[in-house]
Amino acid sequence: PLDPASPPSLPLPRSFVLKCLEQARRAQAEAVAMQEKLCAMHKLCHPEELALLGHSLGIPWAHLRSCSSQDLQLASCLRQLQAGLLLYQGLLQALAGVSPELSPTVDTLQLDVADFATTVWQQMEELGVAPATQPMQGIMPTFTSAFQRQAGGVLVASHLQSFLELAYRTLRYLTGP
Amino acid sequence: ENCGHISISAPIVRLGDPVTASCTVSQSCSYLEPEPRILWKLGAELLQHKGRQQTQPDGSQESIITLPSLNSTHTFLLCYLNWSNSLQLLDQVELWAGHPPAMPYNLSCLMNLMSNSLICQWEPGPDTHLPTNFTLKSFKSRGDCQTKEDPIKDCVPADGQSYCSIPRKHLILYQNMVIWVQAENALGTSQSPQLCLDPMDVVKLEPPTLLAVDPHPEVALPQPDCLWLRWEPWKPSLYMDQKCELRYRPQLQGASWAQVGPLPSRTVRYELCELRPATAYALQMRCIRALLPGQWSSWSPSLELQTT
Amino acid sequence: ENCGHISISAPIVRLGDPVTASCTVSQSCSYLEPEPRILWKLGAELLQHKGRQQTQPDGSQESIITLPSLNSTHTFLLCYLNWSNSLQLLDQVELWAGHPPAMPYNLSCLMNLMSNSLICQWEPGPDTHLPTNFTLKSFKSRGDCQTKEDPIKDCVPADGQSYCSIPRKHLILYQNMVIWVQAENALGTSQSPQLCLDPMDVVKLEPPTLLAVDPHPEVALPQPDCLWLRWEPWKPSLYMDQKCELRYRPQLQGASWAQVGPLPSRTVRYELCELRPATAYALQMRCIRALLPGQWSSWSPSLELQTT
Repeated sequence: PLDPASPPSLPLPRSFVLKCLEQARRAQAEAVAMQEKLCAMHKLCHPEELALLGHSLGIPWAHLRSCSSQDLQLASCLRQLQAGLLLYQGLLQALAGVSPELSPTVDTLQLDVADFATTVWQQMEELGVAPATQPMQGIMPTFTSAFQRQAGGVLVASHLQSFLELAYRTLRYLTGP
Repeated sequence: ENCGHISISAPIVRLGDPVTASCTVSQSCSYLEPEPRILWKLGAELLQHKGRQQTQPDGSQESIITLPSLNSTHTFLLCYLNWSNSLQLLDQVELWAGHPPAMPYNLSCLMNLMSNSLICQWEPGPDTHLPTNFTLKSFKSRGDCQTKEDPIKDCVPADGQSYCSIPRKHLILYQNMVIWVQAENALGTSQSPQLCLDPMDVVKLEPPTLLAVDPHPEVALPQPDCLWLRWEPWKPSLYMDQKCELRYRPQLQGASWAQVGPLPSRTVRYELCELRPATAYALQMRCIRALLPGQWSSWSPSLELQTT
Repeated sequence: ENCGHISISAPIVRLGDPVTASCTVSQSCSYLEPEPRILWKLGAELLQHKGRQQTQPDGSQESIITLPSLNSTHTFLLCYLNWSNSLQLLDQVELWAGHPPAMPYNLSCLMNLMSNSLICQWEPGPDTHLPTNFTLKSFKSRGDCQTKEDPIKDCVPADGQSYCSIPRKHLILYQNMVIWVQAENALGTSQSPQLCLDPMDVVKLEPPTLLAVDPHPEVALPQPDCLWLRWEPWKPSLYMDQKCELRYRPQLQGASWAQVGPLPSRTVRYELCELRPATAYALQMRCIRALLPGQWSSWSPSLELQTT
């Protein structure tokens, strides 16, 4: 568990953290909705059954190692958060056309993840911890069948939820007591 | 790198027909033990010992499965592998089972003078359990429809609807045309019997409007057993010669309709006599195209008049 | 062979401004006597002795007319000739008169969480009597809107409407954007004052749902002066931290509201005491975004409960 007693040194505006908390909850709710729809429509309800497929498709994970409670390095934590959000925006983009019924949910989630990344990036710029250029999204997996796109959707939604959960806990810690 | 792939005889079959499928696991799926065991599920049900698994010349593993009779109209066939102690899903295909479309029937058409379009409706026949497209097809013709002239643009109904509206610009009025419905799904096609009709012979005529008129102004005491009324044809059908029928009955329990006709489609004054004095009457009128084929309009709403 | 032609200073002028027009009758208009007399009409009114007519070097006849002050917002100017004793119309132009658009005002926006779009509305200002186009313009910004970043696609309202909806894909949520309305017609352009807002700070929040709950099952006799209820936030706003207010009043003539707050946006059980026993109460709740800018939802519909 995070030690709330001592939030880090960087002066993070309270409104920034509050907005990020709301954006994290908003994106998480949409990721859950995306998973529920994939389960209802394509009977793909168990992300744990798709680990091997994820490996073979080369679906990348994003990490937040610098956001761990023991050793929170805020600047690199923000960078990892922003880079992770950009990665998931790219993955959601790669899932475009997964199915007409799902597109509105995926499109909205992609926009919300992109906006969350913008919020973090601008704050990094204002704190002077932003790298000179935005990080590249990296190579995105190519899905060669409808099933792969659907299964990829389940994996991305599931990974994104865990990522957002971790981000949320970090942000919660940053709001301090 | 694609670990597993299902190929299937046909994703859509007739209800009860067999389905054969194979799941091939490539050797390059490097995370695996040498001869990974391939497992199948139909929906949520694990198909125990149903797949015949063999190693292919290229080192890949292939399991072939035959479902003798597919009885659910929509399900999933899944190919799994055991991987570090968990069932891993490699591929999944959707399966549909249903019927080829039956012949659509009861095709009928009406020409709507308000929208100036020919609206045809039909009975689609029993559910095929499969996405089935209905198309209203037609071509222009002559005489008794033995000859086929220019084709008319297909009329595609909105999803799930069993009617379609052919716009005016695709019609030649006062000429016969041939119309039928085609139904099509993955298992086949069928066509309804053909209709041969002139749109103007199937005009949907609306009834005229009945209006009360005052008894003769000069006559001090109007005859007690008469009623006076007038009527005007439905405006959009003014140009059509029509003949009409008037029916009337006293507003009494069990009274039956009496009928007068044929009557012209417009009068400024009509006298109806030999009625019961001091009685409320309901009057209705309907019309039909005169001298040329047509269909009766429905009866007009009642005009209620009282004899003195 | 073009007998007559009107040319005009401007077909659209300010109401009350002058208009000058000329009508030229070519000599080749051979049906005419040598010096045909040119006449003018404004709408239906013949303009007696208003045109100064002269022969041009090329032999054509030209009549020039000046209307000192055009006072009808839409009319026609017609050029006639007398020809074998009848007035012959040669040419006609439409004239409009009106005002340049006033500054649109009262621009306000609400973020609709159902359609995920930002809906802005404004007051168009007085009628200009001319076709006037309103466009909702905006660009992305940062901080307190001092910098201008990417422009956002113009939002063009449906005809005659004074609101427009910017779709989600054109918005960046949690960032400020600059919005204003531009009005334009033939006589000029005007712009409303600019708004600087983050769409998420103007969310249109719907009230929570109030629900009755049974008094404590274990308690045989529930306290007569208490009521028990629970509430749930409006589903699309679940992710927003909200604080709420509860108001209640007895269903008695002239009773006024009492209010409790701030309350959390969700409870499974809330006890409201110190009420009148054996009295029917109306309860309502509203919520607002907590800790970040927001607007109060409207009050929820009343929940009616009765103390024992």
